Parts: sequence; C-alpha cells; structure tokens
Amino acid sequence: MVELREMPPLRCTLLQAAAEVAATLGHALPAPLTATGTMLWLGPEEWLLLDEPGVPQGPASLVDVSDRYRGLVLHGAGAAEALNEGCPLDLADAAFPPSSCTRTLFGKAEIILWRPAANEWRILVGRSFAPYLLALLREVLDDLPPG
Amino acid sequence: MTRLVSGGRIDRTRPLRFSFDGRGYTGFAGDTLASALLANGVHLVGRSFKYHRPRGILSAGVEEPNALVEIDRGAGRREPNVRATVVPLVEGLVARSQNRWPSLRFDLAAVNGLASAILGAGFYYKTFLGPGRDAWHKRWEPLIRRMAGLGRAPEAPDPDRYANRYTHAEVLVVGAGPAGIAAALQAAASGGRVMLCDEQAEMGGSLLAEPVAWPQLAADLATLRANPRVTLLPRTTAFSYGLQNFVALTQVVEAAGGLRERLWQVRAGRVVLATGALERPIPFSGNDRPGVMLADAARHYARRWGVLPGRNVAALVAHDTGYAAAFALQDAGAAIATVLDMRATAPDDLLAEAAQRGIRVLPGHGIAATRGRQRITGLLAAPRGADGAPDATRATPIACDLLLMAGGWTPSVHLFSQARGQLRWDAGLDAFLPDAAREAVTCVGACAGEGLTPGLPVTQLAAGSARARKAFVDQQNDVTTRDIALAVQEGFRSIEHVKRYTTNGMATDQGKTSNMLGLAVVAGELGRSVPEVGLTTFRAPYTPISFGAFAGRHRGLLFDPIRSAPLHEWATQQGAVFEPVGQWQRARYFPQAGEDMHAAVTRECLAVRNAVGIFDASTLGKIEVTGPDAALFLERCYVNAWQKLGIGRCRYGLLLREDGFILDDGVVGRIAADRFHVTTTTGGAARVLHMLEDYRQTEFPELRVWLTSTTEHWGVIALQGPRARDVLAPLVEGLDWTAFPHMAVAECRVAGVAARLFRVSFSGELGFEVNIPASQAPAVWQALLHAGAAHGITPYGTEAMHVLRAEKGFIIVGQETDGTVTPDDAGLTWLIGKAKPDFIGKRSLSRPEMQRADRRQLVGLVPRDGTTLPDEGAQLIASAGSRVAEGHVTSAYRSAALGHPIALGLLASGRARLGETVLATSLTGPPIPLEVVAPVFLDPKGDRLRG
Amino acid sequence: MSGFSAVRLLREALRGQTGWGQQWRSPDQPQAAYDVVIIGGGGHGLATAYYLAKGHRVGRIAVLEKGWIGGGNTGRNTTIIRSNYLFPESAALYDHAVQLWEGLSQELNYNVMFSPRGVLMLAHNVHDEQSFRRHVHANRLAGVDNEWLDAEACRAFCPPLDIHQRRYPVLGGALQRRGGVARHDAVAWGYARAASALGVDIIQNCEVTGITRANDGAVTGLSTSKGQIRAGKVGVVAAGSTSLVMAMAGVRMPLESFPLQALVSEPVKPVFPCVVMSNTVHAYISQSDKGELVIGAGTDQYPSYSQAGGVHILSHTLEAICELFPMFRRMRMLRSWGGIVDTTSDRSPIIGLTPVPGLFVNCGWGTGGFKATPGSGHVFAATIARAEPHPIAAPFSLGRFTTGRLIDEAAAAAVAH
Amino acid sequence: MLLIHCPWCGERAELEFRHCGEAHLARPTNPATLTDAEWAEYLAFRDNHRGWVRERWRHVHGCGRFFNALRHTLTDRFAASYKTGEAWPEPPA
Repeated sequence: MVELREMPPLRCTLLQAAAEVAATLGHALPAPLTATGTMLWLGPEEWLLLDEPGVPQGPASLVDVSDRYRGLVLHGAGAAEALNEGCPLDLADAAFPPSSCTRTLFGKAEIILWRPAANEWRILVGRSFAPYLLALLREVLDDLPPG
Repeated sequence: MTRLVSGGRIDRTRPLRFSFDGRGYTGFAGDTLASALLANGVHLVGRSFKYHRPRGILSAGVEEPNALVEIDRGAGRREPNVRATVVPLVEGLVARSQNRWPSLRFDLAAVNGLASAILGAGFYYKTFLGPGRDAWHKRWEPLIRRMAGLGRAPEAPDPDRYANRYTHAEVLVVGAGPAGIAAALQAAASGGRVMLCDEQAEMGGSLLAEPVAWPQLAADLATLRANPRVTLLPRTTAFSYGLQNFVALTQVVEAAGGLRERLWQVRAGRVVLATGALERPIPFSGNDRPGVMLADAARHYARRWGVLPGRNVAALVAHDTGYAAAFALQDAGAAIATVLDMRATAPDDLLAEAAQRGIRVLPGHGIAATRGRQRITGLLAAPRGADGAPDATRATPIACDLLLMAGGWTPSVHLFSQARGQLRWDAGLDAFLPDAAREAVTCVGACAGEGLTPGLPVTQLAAGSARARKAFVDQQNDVTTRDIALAVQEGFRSIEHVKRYTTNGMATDQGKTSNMLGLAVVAGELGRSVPEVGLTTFRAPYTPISFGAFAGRHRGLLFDPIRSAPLHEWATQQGAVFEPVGQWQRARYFPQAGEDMHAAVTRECLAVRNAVGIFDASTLGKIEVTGPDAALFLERCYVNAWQKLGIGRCRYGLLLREDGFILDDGVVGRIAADRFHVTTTTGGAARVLHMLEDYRQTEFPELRVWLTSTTEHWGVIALQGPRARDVLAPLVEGLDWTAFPHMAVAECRVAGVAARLFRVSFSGELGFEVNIPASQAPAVWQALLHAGAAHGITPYGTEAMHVLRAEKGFIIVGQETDGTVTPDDAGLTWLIGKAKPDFIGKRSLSRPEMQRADRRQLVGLVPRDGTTLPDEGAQLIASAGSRVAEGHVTSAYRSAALGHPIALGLLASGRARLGETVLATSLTGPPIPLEVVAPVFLDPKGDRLRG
Repeated sequence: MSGFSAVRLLREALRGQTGWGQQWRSPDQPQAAYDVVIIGGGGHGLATAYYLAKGHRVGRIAVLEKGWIGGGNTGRNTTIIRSNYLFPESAALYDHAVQLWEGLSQELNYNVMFSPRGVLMLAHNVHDEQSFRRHVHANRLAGVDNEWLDAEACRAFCPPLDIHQRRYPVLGGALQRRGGVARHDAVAWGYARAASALGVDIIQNCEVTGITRANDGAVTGLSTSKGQIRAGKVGVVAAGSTSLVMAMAGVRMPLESFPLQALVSEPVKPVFPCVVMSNTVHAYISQSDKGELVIGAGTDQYPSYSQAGGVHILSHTLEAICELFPMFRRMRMLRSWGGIVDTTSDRSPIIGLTPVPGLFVNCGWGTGGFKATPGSGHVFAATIARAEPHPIAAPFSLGRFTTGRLIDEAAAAAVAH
Repeated sequence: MLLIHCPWCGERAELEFRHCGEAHLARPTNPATLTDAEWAEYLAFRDNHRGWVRERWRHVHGCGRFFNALRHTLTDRFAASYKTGEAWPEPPA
C-alpha cells in the first residue's frame, strides 16, 4: 500500500551562486541530481537550502522562498508506480537511487521530486498547485491495484 | 447448435447469458461475442456502409471489418463500432447491430445495392451540383450524412475513469504468440525489465488453436508470471511506435471500481515486434456473404472456442494453410464439400491427405458466384481462364453453409513502419518484410516472414477479378474491384490517390484485410509490379483507441490545475463570485444581499474612493532580481532607467518584446543596492521570467545577476483609499512614516509579521500593498479587516479594480494592449530611460511603421449622452456611414465616482483629436457618439495619492 | 472537359462506367519551356494555375508536384472554412475566399461539398469574451457575418456541447454562419481537372532541385528531377517546403515549418452539426459527411519536416475534446497524421513579389491555409499575371517584416491559427 | 515524445523542455547601427533548414538551463547537446 501525507511547513531559501561561493556557506554541496539532508541540487549553480543559509563569501543570491512550496510525502513500495502515473522519469533504483533529487513534472504541475530513502518520496510543489496535486494523487492511489 | 461437445479453451462450467438485438443467448467464459454468436448459429451481424449488404463474421481478431456492434453497459457506457471478435463475453452483455433500419434482417437501405452501378467510387463528386449554389448543403448533404456513419455516438457522459503510466523497460515485446513468448523468456533471462503485451484476452496467439501446444504454453506463461522483472499485459494493444522507442499501449482494465483503461507510455531500450501475420481474403463475386470466413479464423473457432461455424464447408485455397483449416474442421465434425485450389497444381502431400480424408480437390479453380442472401448457401466453382478469371460457362454448383478463404499471409509491419523502418518486397514470400530499422527494434516470427511459406502471389489472387461483379476488396466501405479499376481509369494512379478516391482501406480496420488486394488490383490495371505501386503510409493507431485513454485523468476539476490565491477560502465564505484568469481563480466581486455585479462593483468602488478597500493581489507575478549587476541587467531589459533608483523607492516598469510591442508591466521596488522586487501581470508571470532568464543566461552571461520566482512565496494585500493609512498605521512597527512617500517600499512588521510594505496605487487613491509570506496572509488580512471595521473597510474584487484603474487611465496589458501597441501608442514614452544605449525592443521603435502619425493612441472616451455604455471591442469610426475602423474600445465601465460611463480606447492619431466626436459601433443599435478626451478621468494631478 | 452531372452519371452507369476519362492530364514529362511554372501541386498551387489559365492570358502554364497532387497540407488539414479574422486586411482576404467557396462546385463542375454549417468559437473567460466580441464588431464593420451568442444559445446551436464544464465553463461564443467545411481531396482534384481542361500541364513526381537565373538576377527556369524547364515566371506555392525552394534562389524567408497534427474518429451517425473551436480549452472539431469526427489542435513545439506526431500532442487535444463533449470519451480515434505548416511571426500569409524578378511566393498560411484556397489562388494568379500585388494581397508583402507593418492575428486572439 | 539529452541532467522526456528557436542568432551588440532590413533578419528571418539544424532548448521543468542542440529536422534525431557558448560540433556525415 502507498501512504500519502503532507509535510509540515518548510523553511527554505533558494541559493544561486558559483559552486565555490556556495561551498562557503558551510553545507556539504550535494552532487548534481542529488540532495543531502538539508540541501537540494536543482541545477548548476542552484540549490534549495532547508535550513538557515548563513553568509556566502562572494557574489551569490539568497532568497527566502519558504512559503513558495508545500511538501507531500509518498511512502511505500508502490510509490514509484503511483508517481509514474504523472511523472515521465525512470524511477527504478538504478536510474533514480535514494538521495536522488530533481525538478520534473507530475501531470500539469512542476514539482521537485526528492527520494531521501528507498521507500520515501518527497514532493515539493508550488503552493497554489498543491490542491490539484493532492486530488490527482488521491485518485491515482485509489486505482492502484492492491498489493 | 454448432457448439462442439468438447474441446476449446472455454470454461464450460461458467455459462454466460447475453443478448444480441434483444434476443437472449448463452455462451461460456472464454468466448468472445463472435464465438458465442457463432455457437448459437448467428452469422448475420451487420450491414455494410454504402450498399447495406448483409455482413457476417469474417475473422477471429482485430482485423474484423464486418462484425461491428454497439455494446451497452448502462448509462454513459454505450459505445459504437466494437469488433465482436475481440470483446470477451461477460454475464449480461448487451450488444446490438448497427447501420440498419428498421431491423438487421429487413434493412430498407439495402435498396442501395440495386443502384450499385451508379453508386460506384467517387459518384458524389460528379453529381449533387444543383439546383442552385447551396444544393449540396441544403438538399443532398443531410441525406448523405444520414446514410453514412456506422454506429450511434454515445449520448451520456462517460462515468468511467482512465489512467496513465509512464514506464521504462529494457525490452518491450509486442505480441504474445510463440515468437513473442520465446523473445520474452530470452529477455527475462538477461535480468532487465521486460514487458510482454498482447491485444487478446489470452496470451498464446496462434498456439491457442494448437491444443497439443497448450501445456508448454501454460508452463512458459507461468515462468514469465513468476519473474518480478516481467510485466505481462493481456488485452493491451501497442498502437503507436514513436521516436527513440517511445511506444504507447492501451490496456483494457475494466476494474470493478470504474477504472476502464490505462494508457502505458513506454520508453524501451529495445523493442521486439512479434506481431504475426494476417490472412488475406480473396476477391470474387459475392465474396461478402455471411458465412464466408477466413480459413484460419474458422480453424480458431473450432479449436480455440469449440464452435463449428458451418456443417457443410467449402474452401477456396491459394495457400497450403487452407488445407490445414479444412482438415481441422473435418476433424471437428464438419463435412468438407470441396477444396478449390486456385493454383494449377497443389502439393502432393496435401492432395494425398485430402484424398485419404475423402475430400474432393479441384486445382486451378476459382469461384464465379455465390448464393444465399443472409447466409451463404452455395457457390459456382469454375476453372480459371488464362487471365485468372473463373470461366462461368464451365461452372459447377456446390452447396455449402461455410466458405473458407485462404488467400495467403500478410506480415504485420504496421508498427515497424510507424517507427520509420524501411520495408523490402520479398518476391519469394510475396510480401513486404521489415528491412533497415531506424530504431533499436528486431522483428521475429511471422511479421518478419519467419515460418511463412509462399502461396499464390497476390497479383494472381486478384487476376481477372477487376471486371467481376460485386467482388469486394474493402467489405466495410463496400469497395469493389471495379471501383479500384475505375479509379485507375480516371487517372488516380498513385496508391494514395486510389485509396482516397475509393475509400479502400479507410474503414475501421484501416486496410488490414483490403490494402494488399487493392494494391494487387492497381498493379494489374497499371501493368506494374506490387513494389513499384507501393503501400500507403502506416499511421497510429494500429487499432482504434478510445479518446478517454488519451485524456486520462485530466478531466473535470483535474482538467487543468486550479490555482487559488491565499485568501480564496475567505473570499468563498464571503460569497465572492470568481473568474478564471489563466489557471488562477480570482474573486471578481463580493455581492451582498440582492446585489448584481453592477450594484456590488459600484459599492466597492465608492468604498475605495471614500473610505478604504482591501483586495487580494497575490496572483501578480513576483521575481526577486539579485546580484551586483541587478540594476544594469534590468536596464538592458526594461525600457526604464534603474541604476539611479534609490533604495526603498519604486518605479512603474515596462517590458517590450524585441519587435517593440508591450509585453508586460509592473511596479519594481529597490529593496537594496543588489536586490529588486519585480512584479509582473498575473498572466505574464511565467512568460516574463522565462524571457528574462533567456537574456540572463545567453545574451548577458557576463553579468552577475540571478532571478528567483517568489510569486507563490508572497501573499499581497492591497489597501486603497483615503483612510488606508489610518487602518494600517496602528498595525505597523519599524517604519518611518515621514520618509515613506508615494512609490516607496520598506521592510517592516505588519500585524506582527515581517513584511515588505509598498506605497503604490493602482486605484489612484492613497494606497499600500502589504507583502507577507503567503501562509501569513489570512491572519494579516483578518487583522486589517478588524482594524478597518471602524473605517468602513470593504473587500473588492477584480471588476472594481478594473473600474478604479480605468478612472485613472492606467492600462491593463492584454486589454489595452494586444501585442501591436508600442510605449508611445499607450502614452508611456515618459517611462523610457532616455540616456540608455539599448533595451529589449528599442531598435524596433525606430522602424518606419512605428513612426507613423496615424498610429492608434490611447485615449479616453465619454458618451455624448452621458449614459450609454459602449461595448468593449466596439470599433471606432469617424461617421455613421463609414466602414473604416480607426480604432476600438478597449475598456468600458460605469463610473460611480464620475457619475457617467467612461471608456479607454486606441484611436488613430488619438492624442491630436481630443474634443472630437467619434462613433462606437453597436451590435444592437445605431453607433454611439463618444467624445475623445484625455485618458485620465479622475484627479489628473494625483493629489489623492499624497493624502 | 466531359461535364459531370446526375444525367451523365446515369448514362455512364448503363455503359459499365467505361466512358469516364482521366479527370486531369498527368503528362509524364514536362515540356521544355512554359510561360509560368507553379511549384507545388496542393490546393493553392492548382487554384493559382486554374485562375491564371481562366482569367489571364499568360501562355503555357505548368504545375510541378514532387509527390501526388493534394498530398501535402491539402490532404492533411481539418477542412475548416471561415473568414472571421480580426484585421480588415485579413477579413478581406479570407472573405474573398469564402465568397469563391460559395460557388466553387458549380465553377469547377466538381462537388467540393462546401457546407456552410457555422463555425462557433467558444469563450471560457472574460479575456476570450472581450477578444471575440471585438472580432464580431470588426467583422460586422468589414461586411463579414459574425454574431455573439450567450452560453445557452451556443448549446442550442451545438447540442453535444457541455456549457457547464466544471473547469472552464462556456461563457458564450462568436458564430460565423457562413463558415463551415469542405472535402479537401475534392478541392485539389476539382481544380486539377478544371486547370487541365484549360491546357495546364500537371506534372507529378517532379521535384524542383534548382532555380536558374540570368545574370541580371531574373528567373529563367528550373532544374527538376525530370530535367531542365525554362520559365518566364515562377510561383512558389510549396507550403512547408517554401524555405527550401526559395533558398534555391538565394532568398531567406521569415518562416518556420512546424508539424501540425489532426485525427479522425471512427464513423458514427450524424451527431455534430457544426464546427466548434476553442482557444482556451484548445481544440477544434467537426463531423465529416462520412460520419468521422475530424479533430485538430495546435502545432508541435519544435520545427520539423518529419510529418510525425506524438501521443502527448494527441492527449492534449483529446482531453480538451472530452472536456467540451463528455459523451465522446468512449469514441475511438481511427487515424492520426501530421502536416508541415509554414508559420510567420504574425501568423499571416505572404503573397507577392520577391527580391528576385520573375519569382513570386505564396506561403506562410500556418495552420489556416485550407480555408483560403480559392481566394489565395485567385489573388496570386492576378499578382503573377500583372507582376504587381493584387489589392487584396498587397498588405501581405514580404517587405512588411522589414517595415514592421505586421498583421498580427495571433496576438489579437492569442490563438494558434 | 522526444528524448532530449540535457547537458546537466542527462536524458529527459520532451515534456520537461521548451524549444527556443534557432541557435547562434546572437543578439547584435549595437542594434542602433543596423538597417531596418538587417534588424528584420535578426527578428524574423530564419534558415528553416531541412537537415541538421542548431537550435536552442531550455530544460524548463528541470535544471532551468538554456542549451543548444544539433537535431535533424527530417528524422528528429539528436546528434548532440552542448552548453551555450561552447563551439558547436559538426553534424555527422
């Protein structure tokens, strides 16, 4: 079975800077297309920080975007099948191993998909798209074959 | 009854009741509707498209052109044109025949058959030319439309759900016949993800008619089912093969909860096509009567479903497999009247077995005619003359109730061709086979010609048939060999022309039973070889696919995301009326008891003008522009100058396209030396961010600047009106009001929440916009409502906002502008930073067209009679009789503040025509005289802003 | 040409249909020289040749088609005809075409099945309503029929329409009653037959490979897959391939060629009486005389000559159709295909002279070319014959992209066609 | 549905991308010096070539980066994706 729940409100900052400047914030930089516990790689020179950003040594952009996203969590073995209802990515372990993270699509909403653990999938979606995403995911989960 | 006492893969312990045209019948689990109908002796199942000739069951699969029925599973679940040969029988199935009136047995339109000499190919191009120019539309088209079409379109909305699944597999195998199953087993052994799909309810393909192979089939399927890396998909059709192995499948699910179908969109590392081959019918006079069936189909009915489609069987054979079918039916208890082998000589072993079985074989024979109206009763066999035509003078009658046609085999290269694979003509097998592939695909089994043996070449199958009467090539569209010959005679030489002129191969089976025959007749008429004539293009889908499968879950409220602003719930509780703006829902007005929109908007506008209004502006696009070169970057993009804008100050920004026309606008506030808070229109948010990001990354990579969308982060509460500050001030901490003029921005706290407070006005009144994190917006909104109660605070919607801004002559991008309006047209040249060398669109502003004196300029318009409201979109003309538009009305409202209607518009040389009268066209009455005035109707000097 | 009529049809039926000759002459080899050569055997090209031969004394005319006539966009569109465009220049051009459509079957003695059943454009939000009402006002002024219907009137005109869709309800619509559909193949064959009868040579399977010019730059002829042909004037009517042909004369064009997909359903009894188009919900639909629902939408997002299509484009289209007409969810798609549409930045065509003397071009019709076929051919023939733009064609000059005098139909309605 | 190689994220479905026109149409550094005809060349005139073309894409629902690609407009085959500013590779034979 797959369980869907909402995450508590996020505290996050969008960081854009050259990698060497980003490294001066005291966080271990995640490799491309991955995330550490507190830092999500979104693109070259672009990260989402999930806690206090600190002060960069060099030109950088730090913007508080805490209320931009709402977070959802999908938990369980069938989560990848449910996600593949609306997301075109290959979510098999080989292609999207745990700690993977990327922007992609679910249906008509852009999302950030983050897989902190094998059976835990976190989705960050624009606040105003959350009702659509929740309703779509619920219908998908209702139709997933049992077991 | 023609059900055999034993045999077949049906479950005789589970009888299933069903009805056809209101009559009850019984079949078994494992039957298709077709096999169950045959088991009950029903052959007449439909009527053909044009001549309404009686039609029976020709095949046992997806290529069926005739047995198309309406299936009714209750309200909203009725569908037309379903092939009875692929519908699994279920308890209580309701099926009806189509395209007949008053009944299937007695169809009046069958009279068309008598006029078949007139109603040949393309007749409708040559007539219906009068009387009068609209004769076709008024008189003839309604008749033709009523005669055309097969089934009835569904009438009630479809309650079922349709799902989608993107998936990846190392190997996708299409077709679960012997070759497909072998390929799947081999692929599974290599450990990757394997998918095996088949359009039938059961996997096995040709094996399903070989009882001796059933145990191994069951074992192989069990092996595959046990492997977690293998996905088996029965009742699943691979219908589209796109670039880079992107293959679309439709799976019929029909789960209890209402999930009907699932669309699989598969990206496969490698594709294995095991799509088999289709048996060719044979063209001869009367080859379309119910009871004329493809030989292998009859073999399947006997072996797979335990049904004998006829007791007294004749066979017309051009390929050895015809004998196997005859022998199988004999083994099942049928009498084999005669085997007519069109070939001059038949293979000795088959002749020997036929003789041993007591079956008469007549080599070198064809069929001159068949008998029987709604079921075949007999035929006239005749030796084939030199030209291949049966010699009717030497015909001998043969009685039969089932006639098998074994015209040889056409490999299914449909999907291979969709994927731009090249085909080659294999003269030996007389078939087009897959050749060079464009994708990572291999073809195995019959679709690659493996296991096929040659029969009579298709050109000889059709030889001599071009002059035969009622020799059908496309049984569903009633296309005869004569029609195809006529097309060639009239100059339609390309096979694509022949197809379109005759409609051969354009029926619901898309030529699966008619393309090769049509091609052969054309080749004969042109004296060219089959490969020289060539095939028509194979196009998706392989078989018809439901609209619902494509639409998936994007329906109803999930058709498109509904984006609601932070104050949506509150507005809903207040009974707000909403309007869609792009994907957003925005409160348009807040009607109180008995108010219509006009009354509510009037009240809301007066509240803003006289007291204070509160408005949810959160849907505006917001971009944080940061970095040392932020100001320089904005200068290169927007028309305005930015470098000298003070920190804590705002400016109204205007952004053009490179062609010089207005793209978007919005207030820009400087938060810090290296940080700007840029707002855009609601509709323009994504478009502006994308365009600015393009210039940042590709045109100005040397600038140290970054862009971040904050649209969803900030809730925006606008407070507009003379008492706005009285409401706001008590809730604000950390702001020096003495240094907070109009067009300023400051970081402070409002109602205890960290905020960016803008002093801006889109209404012309003293105005503020409180930007707080979206999650805090409801709380701050309540605090402001509470604080404003004593001041008459009133919520207002987008309609009032439109009126208020129009009273001030402020433009709305998308309403005053339409992609053809320059800054000067809109009276906004004053925004342009004069000293700047360049900005997006600047060069275009000096093009000749932009310099013309008669360009359409923004003006105000007031009805001369002070009461008549012009229509938005009305054209502006100089005089009542003029047909020349000189502009149009962009906005028009009743202004509570001014006591008369006001409008904005674009008028040729408008600014030079103040005081003139122009006329606005009306759809309901005479044109409306309007006075041309300056576009600012209220407080031109802006005193109210400094209140 | 042997006339078509009901009487002739009866007479031929009695003689076993042996009396019908070729509908158009299709000589295998072109002559060495022609006075005018039209490149492109689609509806526009064949119409141009017909009107040249019928209305102007220009001498010998040939149409060169690289494949089979009517095989390009003419055979791949959704056959919609309307003239309710916004700007007066467009309304004049497209309504000139509609007027010609109204008598075309009689003019060509070939039933092109012109069916003015009404084209209804749906409004789903305030912006749509403003935009379409502006069209109604502008059209009325320009003498083109167009009327605004409220939601109930839209449903009455098109009963299958669900005006109460939950996501984008219908607020109303703009109806042009003189708009409708026609049978695309018949247009190509009708013009070919009539042009051939007036002496025009129609050469199929003849691809142009080069444009030869005199040292003063003027066109002198063409090299083709069937040899050299001398020509005084050349008209390029090659739709999606226009850029490729014009490049042979060193002329760069303001065009991009995009795949445009369309599809048909299985045939059903009459259920859909008119043509319905929706920009916001983004699809358009009518029912052919054979009973198939004919459905189309926008273009792919990238230029391509592959005439291919994608399932995601079909999904986008069919989810919109199912939203507008929920009962069609169980209808089945029978066939889908793609054309190559040459699109300009202002979504308006280019008809007129080019920098190369003797070389004329008629292109840029994007997703809306079929509706203009007779008008396009008529004004382009006059333009070639007189070597100066016909008054209706004049605003649609190649030069407009330099002066900036664009006719931006797309911006006005934010619509793909 | 194309499979497009993003120089940063690898192969992704076309749904995540947005086509952004022909590549190497660098915006003139000083537009004021251009004639109307030259400016129109930049604004509206295109090669629209049938064969290998250099075009711009953006991985809009991905890493957000603009990049260039070499694609054949008859077969829709991609030969290469390369970052903005990098030299463009020669098309295959």
